[in-house]
Amino acid sequence: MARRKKKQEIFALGNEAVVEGALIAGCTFYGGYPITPSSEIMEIMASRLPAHEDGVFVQMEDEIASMGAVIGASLAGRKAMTATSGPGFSLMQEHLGYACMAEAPCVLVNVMRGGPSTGLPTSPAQGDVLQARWGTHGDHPIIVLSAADVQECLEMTIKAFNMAEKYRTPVILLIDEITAHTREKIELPNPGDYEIHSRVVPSMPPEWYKPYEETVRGVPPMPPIGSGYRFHVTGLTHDRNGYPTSRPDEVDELMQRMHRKIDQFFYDIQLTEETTCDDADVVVVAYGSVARSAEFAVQQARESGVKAGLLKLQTLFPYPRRAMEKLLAHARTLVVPEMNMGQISREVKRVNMGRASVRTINRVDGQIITPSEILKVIMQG
Amino acid sequence: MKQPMELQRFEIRFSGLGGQGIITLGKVMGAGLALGHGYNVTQTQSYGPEARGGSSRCDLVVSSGRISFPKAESLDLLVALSQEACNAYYPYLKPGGVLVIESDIVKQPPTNHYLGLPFTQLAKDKVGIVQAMNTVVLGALTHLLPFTVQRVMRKSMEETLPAKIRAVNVKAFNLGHREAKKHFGESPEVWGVAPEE
Amino acid sequence: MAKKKKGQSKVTVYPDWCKGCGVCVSFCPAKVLELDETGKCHVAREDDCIHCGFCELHCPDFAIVVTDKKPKDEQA
Amino acid sequence: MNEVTGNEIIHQYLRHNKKFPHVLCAGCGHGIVLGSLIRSVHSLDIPKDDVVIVAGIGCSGRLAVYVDFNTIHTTHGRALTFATGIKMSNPKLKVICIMGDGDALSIGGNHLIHAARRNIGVTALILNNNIYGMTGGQSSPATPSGSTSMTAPFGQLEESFDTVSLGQGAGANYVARGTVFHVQKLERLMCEAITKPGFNMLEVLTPCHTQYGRKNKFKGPVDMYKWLKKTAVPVERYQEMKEEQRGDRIPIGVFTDKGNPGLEERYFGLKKELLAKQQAAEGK
Repeated sequence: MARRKKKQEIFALGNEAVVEGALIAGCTFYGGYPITPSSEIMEIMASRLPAHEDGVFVQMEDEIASMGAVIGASLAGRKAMTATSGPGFSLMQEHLGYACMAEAPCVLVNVMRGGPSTGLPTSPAQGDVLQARWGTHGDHPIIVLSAADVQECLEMTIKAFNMAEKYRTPVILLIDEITAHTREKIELPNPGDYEIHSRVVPSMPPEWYKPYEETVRGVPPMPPIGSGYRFHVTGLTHDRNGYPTSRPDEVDELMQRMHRKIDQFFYDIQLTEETTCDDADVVVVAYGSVARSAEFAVQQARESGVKAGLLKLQTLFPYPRRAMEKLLAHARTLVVPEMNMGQISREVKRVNMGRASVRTINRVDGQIITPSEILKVIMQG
Repeated sequence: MKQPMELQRFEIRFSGLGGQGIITLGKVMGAGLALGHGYNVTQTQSYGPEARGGSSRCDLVVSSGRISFPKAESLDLLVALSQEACNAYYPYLKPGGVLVIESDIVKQPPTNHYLGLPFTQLAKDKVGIVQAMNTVVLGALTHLLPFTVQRVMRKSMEETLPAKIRAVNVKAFNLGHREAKKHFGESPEVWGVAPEE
Repeated sequence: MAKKKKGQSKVTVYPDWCKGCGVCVSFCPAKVLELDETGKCHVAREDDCIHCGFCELHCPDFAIVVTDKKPKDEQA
Repeated sequence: MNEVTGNEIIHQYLRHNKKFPHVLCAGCGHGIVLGSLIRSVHSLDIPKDDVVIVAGIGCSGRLAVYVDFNTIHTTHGRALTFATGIKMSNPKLKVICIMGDGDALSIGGNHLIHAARRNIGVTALILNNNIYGMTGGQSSPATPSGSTSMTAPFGQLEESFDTVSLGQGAGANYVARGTVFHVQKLERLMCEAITKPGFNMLEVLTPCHTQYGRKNKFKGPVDMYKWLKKTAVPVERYQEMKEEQRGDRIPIGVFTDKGNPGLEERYFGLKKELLAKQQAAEGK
C-alpha cells in the first residue's frame, strides 16, 4: 500500500473513478442518458468535459441516441464513451452491434442493477454478463471487462479504452451498483504510469486507403472523418472498400478477420488476478464486487487451514480459459458466486469439462453475496 | 503526528432520517479518515426513494490493511439519529459495539449501554443553525474514536466543505468535540485494544 | 440554365445507366428523346434540343448529359 | 460560384469504383435528390473532404454509398444520432443526413424532434415517398389516409404526419419543402439548408411508383411526376389561396427560417469562456 512515489489520493465513488480513468485514457467525448445507478458518471462528465481542453459532452434523448452519438464521435476521431444501466443497456444493443460491424472503437460502461426490465434500480446484480457478450444480434466479437473496487474502476476504464483503440472494437465495462456507489480512497496515477493506446491511422495516400483491409493484426488503420480519407461506413456486411457485399467469400473474410483480431490477442486481453491460488484445493472464481466478498472468505478459509484461492476475473469475455485451466491441475473444487442465476458459471463449466466439481452460489435478491456465504461453501470442500 | 493506530476492520454506521445530513457526515468523515488519517476506507450508502425523506443510512469500513468486503455487516459503532434507525440497525451492532444516539429523538434506546447527546438542540442553541447537527456529531465522534485526531479531522472537513459554510461547521465541530469530552469521557475500552487478538 | 436555339446542343444518353423510366421522354418540351425497343431512352431528334436541361436535372440515374455542340473554349 | 452544368459534374462526385446504375427503381426520385445534393455542394464550393453524408436505412439509406464524400450508412432511424456525435466532435464538417419518411418520422421520430429542439448544426433531408419502399410497400407515417399499402390493404385509417409542422413544432431552425419535379427550386432550398446555421430540415417529395404508385392508381412513374407538378404550389401562393382552392394542394418553399446558432456553436462558445476563466484563475 505504501508506495514510494507520492501520488494524489482522492476519496471517490466507483463512478467517479470511471471518469478519472476515462480522462486519463484520453476520452474527449461523452454522449449519454442518465439512469440509476450510473448517473454520476454522466453528471461528472457534464462538469468536467466542457472545461477540458478538448472535451465534448452531450446529453442525448435516449440510450439508442447516446450510443449513436458515441459511434459518430468515434468515427470523427475521438475516444468516446457512454455509461448506462440495465434498461439502457438493452436499448444500446442495436448500436453496439453497429460499432462491432463498423469497427468503431468506443467504451460502454454498464453499471449493473437488478433486472429484468426496470427491476431493482438501486440494488446490485450481475445479470447482464451474458447480455454483454451476446446482447446484440449476430455473431460478433466483443470484449467485456469488469471491475471489483474503486481503484479498479479507474484502471479498467483505462484498459477498456486501450483495448477499444488497439482492436477497433466496442469494449463493455461491467461494474455493479456496489462498486459504482462505494467511496474509497484511490490513487490517481502519475502521467506515464499507464501506457495509453490510440488507434492506428493510415500512413498511405488517401487514394490507396482501403478502410477494411486485411492487416497483420487484423485491425485496419482508421482515419478520422474529415482528414482527407473519404470512405464508406456501413452496418451491412461489407468488402474491403467498405461497400456492402453479400458475396460469400467476402462476407466470410470479414467475419473471420473480425473474430480473429480479438481471439488471437487473448494474452493481452484476458486479465485475471490470483490470490493464494498456487496450491489451492478450492478456487473461487469471481468478478465484480462479489470478488471482494470472495477475497475475504478465502482469507478466512486459509486462516482455518483450508487451501483456498481466488481467481478474480477482470476480463469476462473472451473468457480467460487459460488462467483457469492452469488451476485445474490442482484444484478439486471451483466455487462460482454470482449475483445472477449462473452466467459465468456456464463458462467455468465449459472450460472445466468435468475435471473439478463446480459449486455455484447464486443470489438474485438485490443483495451482495456475503463472505460468510462463500466461506460456508468453501469449507464444504 | 503520532503513529496511527492499527485497525483491522472497524465498521461504522450512521443512520437516521433524510435531511439530517447523514450522507454528508459519512462522506466528510470517510474522506477525513482516508485522506487525512491515511486509513483505507470504504463508504457506502442507501440509495433511491429510501434516501428521499424516509430513512437514511451511510456506512464506513475503516482499516489499516486492504478492505475486501466493502459493506458493513457487524458494527463497531452505530450512530442512530432517529428511533426507527435505532430499532432497525441495533441488531447489527457487534457484541461490545458502541451505540451513539440523539438523546432527544431516540426516546427508547434498546439498551442502557449507550452514549447520547441532544445533538440537534446543541446545534440549534449554540451554533444557531440546526443543519449543523451532523457536524456536531462529527466533532463528538472525533473525540470518541481513539484513532481520530481532532486537528486532522477538522482540517479535512474544512477542505471538503464549500468556503461559505466552513466557519459555521468549524464552530459546530469544536462544540461537538467539547461536549463529548464533557459527557462521554474517554474512548470506550473495547476500542482501546488494537483489535489484533 | 439559359435556353439555346435549336441545333446547338449535343445530347448523350448512357444506355447502361438508363432504366427506362420515361420521365425525360414525357417532359421533354422539344420531344428530342424516345424510348427504344429495349425500353431505354435514346436521342431521336437531337437537333430539336433547346438545351432546357430538364432531362439532365430529372434523370434519376445520371444517364443523360447535354452539352454544347461546339466544344467550349478551354479555360485555364 | 461555379456554374451548374449538369450531369458531368455529378459524374465527378460519384464513386468510380462503385457499380452503376444504382439499386433504385426506374423513375425513383431519390436519384434526383442525390443529383441536387451533389450540385448544391458543388455550387457552394464545399470540399469533398468536409462533407459527411449520414444516411439511415431504406431506399434513401442506399444513396450514401454512391457519392464520393465521407459517407456513413447507419441504422434505421438513427442517422441523426450519429450526425450529432460527428458534428459535436468536429463542427467544421458539413453534416448532411439523408433519411426516408419511415426512417425520420417513425422509428427516428424521437431523434428528429430532439435534433430540432437541440438545434444541432445538421442538415436533415427527409425523402418522403409516402411508403416503406425497401421492405416491400408497407405503410409509413407519411402514407396518406385512405391510400392502400401492404399493411393497409383496405385503406390507411391513420392520418399522416405533416413533416413541416412537425419540424416547426419541434423548434427546427429552418424548415422547407421541395419536390423532385421542381429541381431548380429544390436545389435553392438545399443550398440554404446546407449553409444556414443550426438544425435545418428539408422535406423532399419523391415518388415511389413501385411500392406506392402502383397500388394507388398511378400508371407509371411519369404519372407521379405529373401529379407532383400539379399538386405542389409555392407556399407564398398557397397562403393567398382560399380554403376551397387549396384542396389537396401541397405548399412548397421555406416555412421557417430563424438563423439561430447551432448547439455546437453555443457549446464551443461556452467552452471558450470556461477555459479563459480557468486560465485567468491559474494566472492569479
